[in-house]
Amino acid sequence: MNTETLIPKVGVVTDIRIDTPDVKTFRVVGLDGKKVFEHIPGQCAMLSVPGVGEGMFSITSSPTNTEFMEFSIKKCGCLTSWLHAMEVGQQITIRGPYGNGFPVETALKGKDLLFIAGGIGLAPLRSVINYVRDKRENYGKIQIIYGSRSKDDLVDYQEILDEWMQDEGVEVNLTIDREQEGWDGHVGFVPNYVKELNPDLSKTVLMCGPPIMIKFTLAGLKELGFQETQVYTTMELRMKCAIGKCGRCNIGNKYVCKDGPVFRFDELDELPNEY
Amino acid sequence: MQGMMIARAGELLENGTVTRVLGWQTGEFVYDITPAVFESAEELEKGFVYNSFCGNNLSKYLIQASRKEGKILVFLKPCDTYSFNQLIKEHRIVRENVYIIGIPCDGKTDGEFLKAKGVKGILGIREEGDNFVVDTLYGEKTIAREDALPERCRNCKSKKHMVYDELMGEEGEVLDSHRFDMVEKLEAMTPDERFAFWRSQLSRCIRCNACRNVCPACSCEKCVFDNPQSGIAQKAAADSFEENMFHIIRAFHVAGRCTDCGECSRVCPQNIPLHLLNRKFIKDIDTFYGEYQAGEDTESRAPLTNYTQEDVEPSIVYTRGGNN
Amino acid sequence: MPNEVKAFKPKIVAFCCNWCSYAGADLAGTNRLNYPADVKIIRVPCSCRVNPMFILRAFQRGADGVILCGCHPGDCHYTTGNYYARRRMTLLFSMLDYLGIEKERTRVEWVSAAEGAKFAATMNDFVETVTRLGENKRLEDLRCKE
Amino acid sequence: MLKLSLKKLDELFAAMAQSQALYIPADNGGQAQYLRWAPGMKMTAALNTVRSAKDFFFPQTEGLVNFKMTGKTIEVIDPRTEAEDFVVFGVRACDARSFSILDKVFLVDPVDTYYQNRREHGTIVTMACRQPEETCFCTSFGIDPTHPEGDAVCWMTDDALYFEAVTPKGEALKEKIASLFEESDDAAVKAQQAETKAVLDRLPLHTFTAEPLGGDVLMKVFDSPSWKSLSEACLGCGTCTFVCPTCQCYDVRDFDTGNGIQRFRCWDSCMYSDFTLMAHGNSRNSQVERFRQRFMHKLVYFPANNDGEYGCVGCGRCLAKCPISMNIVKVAKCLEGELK
Amino acid sequence: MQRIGVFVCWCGSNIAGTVDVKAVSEALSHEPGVVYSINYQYMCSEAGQNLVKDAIRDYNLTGVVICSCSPRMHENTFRKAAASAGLNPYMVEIANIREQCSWIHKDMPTATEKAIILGRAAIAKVHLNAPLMAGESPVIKRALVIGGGIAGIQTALDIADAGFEVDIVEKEPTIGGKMTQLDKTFPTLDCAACILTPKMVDCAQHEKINIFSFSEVEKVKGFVGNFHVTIKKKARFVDETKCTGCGECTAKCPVKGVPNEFNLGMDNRRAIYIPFAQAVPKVATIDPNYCNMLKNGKCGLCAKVCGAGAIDYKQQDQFVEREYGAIVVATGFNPIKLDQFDEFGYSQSKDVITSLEFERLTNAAGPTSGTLLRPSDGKHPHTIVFVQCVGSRDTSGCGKTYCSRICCMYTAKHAMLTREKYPDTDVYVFYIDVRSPGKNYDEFYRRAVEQYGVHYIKGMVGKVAPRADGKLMVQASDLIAGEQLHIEADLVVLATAIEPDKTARPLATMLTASMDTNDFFTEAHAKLRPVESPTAGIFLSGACQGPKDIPDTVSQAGAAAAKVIGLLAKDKLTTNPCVAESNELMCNGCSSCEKVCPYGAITYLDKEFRMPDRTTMVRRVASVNPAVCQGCGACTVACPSGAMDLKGFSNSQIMAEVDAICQMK
Repeated sequence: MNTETLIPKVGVVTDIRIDTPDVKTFRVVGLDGKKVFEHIPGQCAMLSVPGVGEGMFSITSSPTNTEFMEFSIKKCGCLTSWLHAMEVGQQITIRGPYGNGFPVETALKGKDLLFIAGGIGLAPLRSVINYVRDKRENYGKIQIIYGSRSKDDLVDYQEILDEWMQDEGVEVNLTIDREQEGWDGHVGFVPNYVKELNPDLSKTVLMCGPPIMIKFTLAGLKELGFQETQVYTTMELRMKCAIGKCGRCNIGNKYVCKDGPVFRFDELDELPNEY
Repeated sequence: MQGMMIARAGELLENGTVTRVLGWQTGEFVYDITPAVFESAEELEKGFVYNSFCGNNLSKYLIQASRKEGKILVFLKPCDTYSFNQLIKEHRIVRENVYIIGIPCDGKTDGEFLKAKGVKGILGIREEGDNFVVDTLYGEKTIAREDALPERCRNCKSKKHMVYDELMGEEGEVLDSHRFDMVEKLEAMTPDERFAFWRSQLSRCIRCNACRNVCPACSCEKCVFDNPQSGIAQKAAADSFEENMFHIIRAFHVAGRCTDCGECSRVCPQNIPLHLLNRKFIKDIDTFYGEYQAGEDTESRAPLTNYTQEDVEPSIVYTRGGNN
Repeated sequence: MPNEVKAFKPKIVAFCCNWCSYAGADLAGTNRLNYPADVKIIRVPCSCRVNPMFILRAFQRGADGVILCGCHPGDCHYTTGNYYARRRMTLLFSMLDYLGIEKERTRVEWVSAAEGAKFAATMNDFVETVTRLGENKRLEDLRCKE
Repeated sequence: MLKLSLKKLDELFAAMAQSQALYIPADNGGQAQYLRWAPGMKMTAALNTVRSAKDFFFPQTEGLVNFKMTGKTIEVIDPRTEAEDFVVFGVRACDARSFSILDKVFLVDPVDTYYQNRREHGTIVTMACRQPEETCFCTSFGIDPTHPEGDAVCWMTDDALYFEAVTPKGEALKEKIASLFEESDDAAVKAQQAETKAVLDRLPLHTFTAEPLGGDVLMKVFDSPSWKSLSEACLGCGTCTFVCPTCQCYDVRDFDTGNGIQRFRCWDSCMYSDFTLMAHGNSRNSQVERFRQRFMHKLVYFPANNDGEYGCVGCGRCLAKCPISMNIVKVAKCLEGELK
Repeated sequence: MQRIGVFVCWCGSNIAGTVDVKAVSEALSHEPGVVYSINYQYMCSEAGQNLVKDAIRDYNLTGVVICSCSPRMHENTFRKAAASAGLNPYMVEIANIREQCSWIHKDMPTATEKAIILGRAAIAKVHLNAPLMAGESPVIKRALVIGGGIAGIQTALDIADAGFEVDIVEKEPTIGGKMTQLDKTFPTLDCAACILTPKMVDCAQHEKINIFSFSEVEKVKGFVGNFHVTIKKKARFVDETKCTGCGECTAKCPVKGVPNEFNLGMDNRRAIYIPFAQAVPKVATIDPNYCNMLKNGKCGLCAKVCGAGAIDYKQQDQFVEREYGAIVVATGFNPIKLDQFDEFGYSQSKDVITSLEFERLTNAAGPTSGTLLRPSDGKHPHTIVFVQCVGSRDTSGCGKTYCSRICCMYTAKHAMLTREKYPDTDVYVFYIDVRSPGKNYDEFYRRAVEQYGVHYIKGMVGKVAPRADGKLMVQASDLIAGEQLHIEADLVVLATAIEPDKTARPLATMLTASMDTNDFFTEAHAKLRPVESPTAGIFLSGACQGPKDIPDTVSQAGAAAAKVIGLLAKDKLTTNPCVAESNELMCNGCSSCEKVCPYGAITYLDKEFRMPDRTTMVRRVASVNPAVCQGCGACTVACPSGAMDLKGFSNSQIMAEVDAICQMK
């Protein structure tokens, strides 16, 4: 464990991909050109631009990627705007990994997995999806239900088309909120689409998206007969230290940065509804 | 007085004039009184209190409270009414939703102040004539009321209510106070002495923001010191500059708006005499631009949003007071 | 001359209103009237645009003196701006003095567009005053001096 | 047990200060505050300092890391220099206990090395209480103010100071100062303890306990309707937080010096409206929620994570200092009332 | 992160002579965000501008810093160049390294160092610049003139002659104003009516002019180019469209004892009246305070005699809403009340009169048909004392501190005319100073003294005491002779100070136009913009801006008209984008900003906000009208919460400049 956890390392942005009008994916390596640290899918890192701010971002790339880490970041505040304005070669600071991550080597192992994501919510799941795709033998069937406002707002669309959809045993269901020219796929909100698709009850669900989507999808899943113990999600709250000490990201007695960000819904049920 | 207040508040609740009552509630000890909203005669009977420890200025609570459904009854001491008026002037309180009962005040003290006078382990307090008789863990102690009052009350500027719908007790008068004595004393010091004085005071600041949050003039929706976009946001004063900066800017922002209610100094956990900053501005305004008492009325232009062609030049500062 | 003590060069920020004083500074330039390079001018639309925050900020960042120049009272391009500035600065300077901060570090001067000579003379005088006072210690932020 | 005449107190301070920094509670601005001892400085007569002793290990602001930025590159600089050894003298039992609470936050994995470093360099000399205030309720948390924890413990009678080393650090200190002392029995100390205990029993809050809030009533307490009225008058200032010996929330901020960025941490308060503010929302939007967080943390969340130990030591500072006199005792009593 | 281009100008040797321009462009090239940095001989030349344009395109610049001469010189040049290359012109900042650097410093290292710092400050500012768009607002091509005196008439005629519609709102039943009451006018002594009434008729007949007589402005909303005005047409109980002004009704009306305000109460009129023969519009008006029909329903005679059927006892106030591009204030003046001046005996004797009353007494259409008679006994006065500065230049607090400007000249006129018509009359004029700076004015005054033998005495009148025999005892001091004088006068004429009309103050509030402490409208600039109010689109004509005589009034009226024409000739107004902007989320609605705004650009809205606990709360917030704001920034400092900021000179921009300048490097 890094004992100087509050002192970050320097990372270099080696590639910037424009995903959607407000999401970019940044590739980051250390000054030595190698990965800055290893992580578990679902874990996060604190990225910062000194003088602008520091923020927690989920690591979008899979641990199986040995060369670099990727972060898909939506522009919404001061720091993210700055990140979006960066050019390749820019250095930033990075520390981590933080959080518990998804139980890919334990609870999820050998299971059929259903990923449900909305908008930028795909970012933390992408890490798991690619991890699972790379260790195909350890997991069962994979289904991905992903929706966004429009076709242009689908994060990693090219990767979904070129890789995920081509994989055997991976079923991808895409949907967008409203009809759009050049889109012949499904149209409609994610919660409804999930119900329409009526996934098999044996699947373990990994879900991430805007709170409103989570709320309705969870209700839908329960209607279909899923148990809360089958459904994982990942949370985001205000964080400063990322090591469970600065005192702000707690939900009840759990710190999202340390005890989370991945929670099973039955765990969340035991916590106050303050997130 | 307390009995009359409870009775009258009960009546006004009963007859539907008001739906809530903003007053003071008893605590664990005789002195730890909390502002509170009461909604029924029972609640009033149970917890309403008015005594020599009800120092809290309730005006600021009305910014939120007056925007809620229904009319609220508030008890205001004379100095609180200045704050109330100033908030009305700044359109911060919805006047129609407030029913004011003016109540008399003979000065308010607090537990901390008594302790500073050397009283330890306060168990109870009786008022006997002009004295407070304090029952403590270590015996009984008598303090003259005059000595037990903080500076703001010893130099009370007014016993007159500037605004009310109903008055309890007699109408008081605006007083001649000596409230600028200490400011004058500081002005008479050398700059080095003044600097040393203020450093010793402001260096104790822990930036708890109590002075700001209690201040009826500091009613900003978002304070510049909390707003990262303002360029001067700070959470803890990291060094002497930031300590000075916070207090200078805060005093400047309330200059011409501060009614000199003294809450800032009352709440400061570090006993910094913050009112001396505000009073400096008040005194300067009086000297440079003519007597002005914020909160005296709801219409007049505040000194910093006003001018005359003959105003003094800033260079007056070079020629005045504080020998070099 | 490695051991020679470097002469103190003050940092002076001058806020100048666009219509009078900034033009006055331009005129000083046009007439080649010297004043020390320690003075750096920031153009503002009107003296009333100058927030006390800016002045404190300048001291924080290492300024040794701050001067505000505007149109003469009565001549404000915006009619009344400098009247407000006058009140604000009078009170602010008085407060700084009250806190024991050298009052000579701050100044307000009214300089019209025609007063190039006055501008230069004012700046010369102000730099001299501030140089005499020496480095700003009482409103410094040590972090900015590292 | 060692004994020293109070007349020789200055000599003791001088001896302690010889090889390390010494801090004692002294009067400043009419109240007590820990100040670095210098010859001539006297100890306060006040029971306790306004600010707690947590400053020594968790100062209000502290530089974490510096950055130098040139073009697109960043240089990371650890600004720390080896901290000097220091002694804090006169810490009360409540504050002494607060260190063990802070340790449970900062010294658990991942260790906060800034805190740890200061902790290692500090020696705590505690002082037993003689005249508790009515706001004291440390006994409610199992603290004995007549026999505090610490590296070394002192008792002060009318004419003498008694000293007892507890830990190796305390022993090390003892060695440096032992020559000033004489050996003594503990009769005077015992007598004083008994006297103080009698006062403790008369404290208005001596029956107070937070017990009923522990355990599985968490959600019930969380949803209590009383939070609204309890927090109604709260100003949202940070007084309670900042005078509290166990509050440890902090903020991390960057300061642009013009020549680089200094990243520092400073105390933060969960009472502040921007504490949990994010670019796209705030998980604790209203003062009710923020107020609740503070008390839930001390009375429920912290015990839940730390074997039932409360995040409060009963020092009474918040009782004395809250501008509106709302405090943990009132909150706990009210909630307990509801649970009944 | 901006992509900034830095362009350092040599200005021949003007800059390059003392500033090492290469070192400057080199040093600045390392600043954050700078992707391009060069120096060139003449940046303002076409070639230089092309360098900027090319770099903007080639390097995708989002910000440009030009280190050159004063922005007062070439800021616009470079802004235009940037715009032509597709960059928002407000992304350009100038570092003034000529006037404020190379020209004042002789030592190259010093000047170079300073130039670099100034460049850094400009770069720091550009980092925070945002593209600004000049707003546009349409102009309604109609003007409103408030007040139908000579000022209003002249302004209206000039505007209408330029082809724009004009409405005149006059509160009296007729236009014409004070000038209609005058007899002769100085210094040429032509008759006021002879020169005024043709203009009144012109107004009435001009197809572009619409007169709202007996009307007042009720409400004003909007801003320059787009004012929405509600006009109250007060009920006159006579249908204007039907009344022919024949006068039958005014002759028959049985109520005869109504004081005639046109003659200042020195004679009477009827309850239905036409103020004077040449009134425009020549329409009767019923005075409801006296009309029996309106008071108690008994009479109705006027309706019976009216051949046109114009009488309408049921008429109500009417409200007309009109839109205007510009508003001219021409509300004029009134003599002050003399309550505070007991020493002159105005209230005690009918023979102590004001100068305006004197005008009526000498006017052929006046109560005495032009024969100068004492109001008390109708006899010819033989000794007349004129007292100057009654209430003018008065620092005692009873009167006005200013000079009323017209009194010296009209008193000379009165004195002269009296001596001419009644050579047997002794005329004394007591004065403090005689002010006669107009064209041919001093000659006029000297004629009164030298040719007409008027006794001008420098001195003050201390007391006027009516005696039982009807004589007025005038006690005065002769400051030159140093003696006390006692004069037995038959008539005393007081040159009463004039003040703005009482309607001006509420009107100013409606217009958000500023006034001075005397209630005169303030001009946008005392010297350079004398006929404009600081509030855009509001113009000033005549004595509402300050005391003035007819020639000055007419010239100012014309000037105001020219300004209005200039405004109305535009189809659209381009607004300065560097205006204040209020952040509603932070605004407290405290009104501090509004108080210091010289232009009335700030208004308040009650806005509903979603509160954190998902309830809503209505809060008052400031809103800046960008078409009216001139960008001074007074509001930004008045605002304690920092909700108000100024585009182009924002708090953060200025602080960035401060930082850059103070930076230790």
